[in-house]
Amino acid sequence: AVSVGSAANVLAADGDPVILEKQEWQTTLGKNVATMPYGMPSIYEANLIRRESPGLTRVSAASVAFTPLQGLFGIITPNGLHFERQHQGWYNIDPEKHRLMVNGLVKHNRVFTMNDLMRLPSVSRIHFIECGANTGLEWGNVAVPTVQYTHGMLSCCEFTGVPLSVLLEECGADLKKGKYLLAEGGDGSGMTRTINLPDVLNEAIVAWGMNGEMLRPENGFPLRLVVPGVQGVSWVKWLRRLEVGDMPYATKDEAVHYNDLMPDGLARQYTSIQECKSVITTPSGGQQLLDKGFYNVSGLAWSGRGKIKRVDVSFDGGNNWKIARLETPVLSKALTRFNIDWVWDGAPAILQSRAIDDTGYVQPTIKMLRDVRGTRSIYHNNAIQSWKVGSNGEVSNVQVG
Amino acid sequence: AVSVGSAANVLAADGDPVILEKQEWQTTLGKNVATMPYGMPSIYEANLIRRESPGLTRVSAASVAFTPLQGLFGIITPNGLHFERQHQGWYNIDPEKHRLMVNGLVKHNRVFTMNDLMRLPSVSRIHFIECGANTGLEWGNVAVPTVQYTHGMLSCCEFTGVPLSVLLEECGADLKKGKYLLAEGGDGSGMTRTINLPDVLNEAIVAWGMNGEMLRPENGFPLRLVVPGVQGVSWVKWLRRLEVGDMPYATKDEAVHYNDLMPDGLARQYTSIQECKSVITTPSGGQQLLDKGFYNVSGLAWSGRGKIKRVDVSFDGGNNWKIARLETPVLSKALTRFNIDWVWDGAPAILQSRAIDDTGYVQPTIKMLRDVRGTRSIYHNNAIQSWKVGSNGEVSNVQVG
Amino acid sequence: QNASSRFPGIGRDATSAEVAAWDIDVRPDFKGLPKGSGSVDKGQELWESKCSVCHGTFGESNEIFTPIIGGTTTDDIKTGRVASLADRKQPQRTTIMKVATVSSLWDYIYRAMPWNAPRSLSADDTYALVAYLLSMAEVVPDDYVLSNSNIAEVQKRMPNRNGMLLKHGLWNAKGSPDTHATACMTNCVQFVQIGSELPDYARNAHGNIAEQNRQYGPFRGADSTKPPLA
Amino acid sequence: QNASSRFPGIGRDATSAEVAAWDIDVRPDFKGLPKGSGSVDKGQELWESKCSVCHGTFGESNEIFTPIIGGTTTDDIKTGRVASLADRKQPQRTTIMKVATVSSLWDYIYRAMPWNAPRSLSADDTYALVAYLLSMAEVVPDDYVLSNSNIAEVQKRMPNRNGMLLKHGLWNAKGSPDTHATACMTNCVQFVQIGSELPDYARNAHGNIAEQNRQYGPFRGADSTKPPLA
Ligand code: HEC
Ligand code: HEC
Ligand SMILES: [Ca+2]
Ligand SMILES: [Ca+2]
Ligand SMILES: [Ca+2]
Ligand SMILES: [Ca+2]
Ligand SMILES: [Ca+2]
Ligand SMILES: [Ca+2]
Ligand SMILES: [Co+2]
Ligand SMILES: [Co+2]
Repeated sequence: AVSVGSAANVLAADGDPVILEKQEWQTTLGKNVATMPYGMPSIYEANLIRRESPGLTRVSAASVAFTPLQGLFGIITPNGLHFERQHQGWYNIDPEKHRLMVNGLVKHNRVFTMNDLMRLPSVSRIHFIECGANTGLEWGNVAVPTVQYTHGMLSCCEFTGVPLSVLLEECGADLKKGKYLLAEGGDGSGMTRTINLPDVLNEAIVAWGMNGEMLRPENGFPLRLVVPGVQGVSWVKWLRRLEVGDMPYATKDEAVHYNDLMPDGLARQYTSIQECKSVITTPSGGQQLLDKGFYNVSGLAWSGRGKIKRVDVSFDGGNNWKIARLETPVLSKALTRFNIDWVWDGAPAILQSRAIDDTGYVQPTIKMLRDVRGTRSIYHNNAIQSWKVGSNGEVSNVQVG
Repeated sequence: AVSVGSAANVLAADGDPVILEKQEWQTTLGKNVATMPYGMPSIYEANLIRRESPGLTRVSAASVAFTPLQGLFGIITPNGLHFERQHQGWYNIDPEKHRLMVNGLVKHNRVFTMNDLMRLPSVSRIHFIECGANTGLEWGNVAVPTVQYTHGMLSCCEFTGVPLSVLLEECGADLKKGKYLLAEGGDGSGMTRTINLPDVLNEAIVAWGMNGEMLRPENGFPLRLVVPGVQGVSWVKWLRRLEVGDMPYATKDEAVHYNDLMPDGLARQYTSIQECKSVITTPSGGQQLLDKGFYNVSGLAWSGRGKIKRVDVSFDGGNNWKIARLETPVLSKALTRFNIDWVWDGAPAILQSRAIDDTGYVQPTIKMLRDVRGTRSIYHNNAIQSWKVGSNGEVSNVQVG
Repeated sequence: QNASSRFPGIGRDATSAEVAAWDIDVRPDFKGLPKGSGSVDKGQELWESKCSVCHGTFGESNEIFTPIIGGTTTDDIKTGRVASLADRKQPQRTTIMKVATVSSLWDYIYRAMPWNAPRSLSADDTYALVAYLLSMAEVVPDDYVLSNSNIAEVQKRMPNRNGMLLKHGLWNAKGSPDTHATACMTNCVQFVQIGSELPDYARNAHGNIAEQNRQYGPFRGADSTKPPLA
Repeated sequence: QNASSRFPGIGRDATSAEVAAWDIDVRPDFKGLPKGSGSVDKGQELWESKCSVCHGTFGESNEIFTPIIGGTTTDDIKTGRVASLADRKQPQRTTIMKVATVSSLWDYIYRAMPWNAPRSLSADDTYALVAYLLSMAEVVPDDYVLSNSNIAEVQKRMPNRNGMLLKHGLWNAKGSPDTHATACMTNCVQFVQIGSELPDYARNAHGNIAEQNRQYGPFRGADSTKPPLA
């Protein structure tokens, strides 16, 4: 194993020159406050950006930019690194010209401006959003090198907006007949998705706020539907219309995509829920451990069905497991950060995490998933992820079993 | 009252042109994913930035840039808008050259690199940070127009780092004798603060992460001390040294500043705790209501002693109060977002919020505070804030009683 | 205005012109489908002028998006199940292989195509384009005129119309999962075997991983332009 | 290396040279104070070349920072309480009025001044500068030579040495608060009276508030360049 950059290794006779010699930042005057009225990360963080996976799609306006999970901490995704999935590019919609229409099985077809919506009773809640296709490249075999590309269509923010239920009640929605909600976006794709209304009515939010500020343009500014636990494509961006209906709509992105092909050639349609899943983010694929010794192994767990109850970690490819520490708060349908101690002895190891949610559901192995769903579902791969640590300290993406 | 921009007011014969006519964002192709590899807010958000208060200090490298609370949602402060307080400017410290030394009443004086620290067991927790001088200009009388300047030295983030207790234990700290901790920064001011070690040992974090990413340079990249419940100046930035000691250090910023002058000329020294406080952020000073009718009144509450138990809101200057809704999660020593319904009838009104924490402490009026502390304390003004809504819809900063 | 409103002064009723302008979705039962018609011939003309540059003359192009047409048989039209979805003989899954409902095609083309000029097609254009696409898949004959009156008939010939499974655990949060893992803690796997590793060509296919991690701290990126360290 | 370490391979013992380089803090009991000395005269020279540009020749400047010297009397030196802190006759609170501990001055000047060149002073320089500042406040005579041996004597003459109150509720999270408000819910205030309003000159003193709020949504900023709407 290489041995670089730890304090133990840079000792001159008297000590470390960066301590013994005064540094520029101790001996000169720094920059003014508000030098950046809206701040940006340190120049030393430039490597951690959203990135496309080459060859995933053919055009960058119908594509994905993945969140660099390999370098993130905690559960909140900074807005600048929130993953992006666009079907027809993104727009900076003029909020003065944005409208929300509610129609269908309602007493009153209504129109709301942003002025109107932002006066309504609002809630703020932390939820994860995961694309249904996250980890989709790995159904058949290992395909991509790092956690940014295996799991990076995943983010978690505090969303603020008016509860969907408040809005629908105000419009006199017929919730007996109206079991389906069509959500439509204001962009060129006019993204439409059928929402399971009774299932999400208590939790869905017509949201404008994201981590304290307005939604980012690439994430739907000024309005998006937040559907906790449900795959990201249903969190319709630039939300312009909600229609209450009595049957599902079979829109393009639920008739041709975002449904799960089974081995017999039938496709499960309207698959929506993101089942319980977890992944170790450090150390993870493509990283290089510099030394043997103690490490904090850290990762994320989440469930579209509720709260994370427990996360187990294995260092031997799933033979033996230990219970990880969960960071607080542990919230329903939000990311949960876990951590566990590890002393790396320099021998090869295979790291895995396995999440359990409060329904008792245990995250499956890729083999278990394949036994039921085959290898061509694209969507909803929530298998246990394995990272191999080689004796050279390099971590790589593998599948076991 | 002016009546502008609500959906009710822009109706042409057939309907609203922005609905009837197709907009550019419906009829053209949008921008590529990762157009901004690290994203920025919408161009329509440009007014919400960190700002200095003119005349507060004489030089901008020893000054404050305030968070625009008037436009924020929820409890998470986006890193780009986190308030800044600098004493000698800020630096982009090279993390490869940053060291943390632990000395004093410890068995082993130790040195840690960032490589070392980031391998240690980490925790992630959401906490508020408030400057002890927040609202300091308002001890004597109303002085500034908006909540950005009255309360904007306040932010709340998810911090990630190694627990202080883990680090001190590793160094063999003598916690019997060592009741005081000196924390020192690596910048030009070499900021030093005495920490009440037994009081914060279970909660303080030597942190590198802030809302999922590394600390921002102006907030101490790559390392800062997080001392939940304690005023911001003690959250030493660019943290380079921790010394365990047996008496307080009376550093410049605890001998000359950050202590509270009482009417008799004595100064309370080592005042640290941020007591329970709240403020309505919308509507707030300098804002202009466009119309009568329903409003969601929203604000923030926090306590350096624990959790928020309840927030009450008055619309008549404190004569009658109603209980506000608290958003979840309600966390210890974190901001709590509250919301309450209000129908503005066009008559003048005075809005106030009053927080109660889980010790039972009730946020005081400014009169109660002045009765004990006079008007010259500068620090730790946690008084109930009053916003007057005029019959013209303009909101302004007032004090009652 | 809604008399029973909890929120006086907020929002207003939509006009019928407004609802008409925005409520353009077409459901599987054809609710929402505007009247109109279009022939395969006209569809072909439109396709060649507005669509083929991206999707290929026969909807077969893989340049901008997955092929739209291909992989279905006249047998599929009878069974309503696309055999190539099960037998895996088709390398890619085309749109026509997957789509069960003709409304989905109509709705999407009308609302979102051409990709660079959405909402520029008339209803008649859309009928024509759908007719042309279906003719290439042999769902309708080459002289067909698709219209709101005959589209329900066409639905009955969609190759994958019986291809959808609605019974599964992923529509409701309370739905039943299809895996039933248990949380074994010790000696769970007799023999841990690596079934799949990152292929060599994929090591650097996403660019140099060293440049996608911090250049400080314990978790650097491996230099993927070089082979792994010895 | 720490033999009992939970974390093998992480961190290392500091060398004594390293501790010496960084452990420069000086406590009120003078622990940490390096040996050395400096005269008022030398202090004056240093002050005029390195400090007066920002703080004024007599430490009286209010340009870059609040004045350092002023507002104390020889009587204060006797009592150890600065009377002007209570009688409010002094418009501003200078550093010397507030500081109780001479160590605080020594420590801060050594670690952080001059502002634009911190850590450039020697220990002797610092003794001289502190001596000069104290001489201006009449704490030491004009021919004084301050040193590590006599600084404890000087402490006994600090004008505000008895000015600090350590007993209060804000040092411990469990400390007792000094207000005891109750949560009255109805008819709490007989007569609500506005005691203070934003002064007219302050309305636009922070720039136009309209430009510090969103220009959409219900909470616009008032145009503070104009008087309030009628
Ligand atoms: C400039 C390129 C371009 C042009 C021109 C274009 N398309 Fe497309 N088309 C696309 C892309 C890219 C997608 C995928 C969009 C997405 O990711 O949601 C697409 C998707 C589709 C789909 C859905 C396919 C599926 O499986 O999801 C259909 C049907 C379609 N186009 C038909 C048309 C028709 C009809 C026209 C002409 C009127 C047309 N396209 C013109 C690029 C184009
Ligand atoms: C370029 C401007 C500048 C120069 C030169 C300068 N200072 Fe300062 N000084 C400041 C500023 C600004 C502060 C306040 C720093 C802060 O906000 O923490 C300050 C603070 C101080 C304080 C603390 C005052 C208080 O009440 O907090 C002392 C004492 C002091 N300076 C002494 C000196 C001495 C001695 C020198 C020369 C060796 C010096 N200064 C040179 C700008 C300067
Ligand atoms: Ca109105
Ligand atoms: Ca419809
Ligand atoms: Ca044909
Ligand atoms: Ca080592
Ligand atoms: Ca010391
Ligand atoms: Ca004199
Ligand atoms: Co109506
Ligand atoms: Co030792």
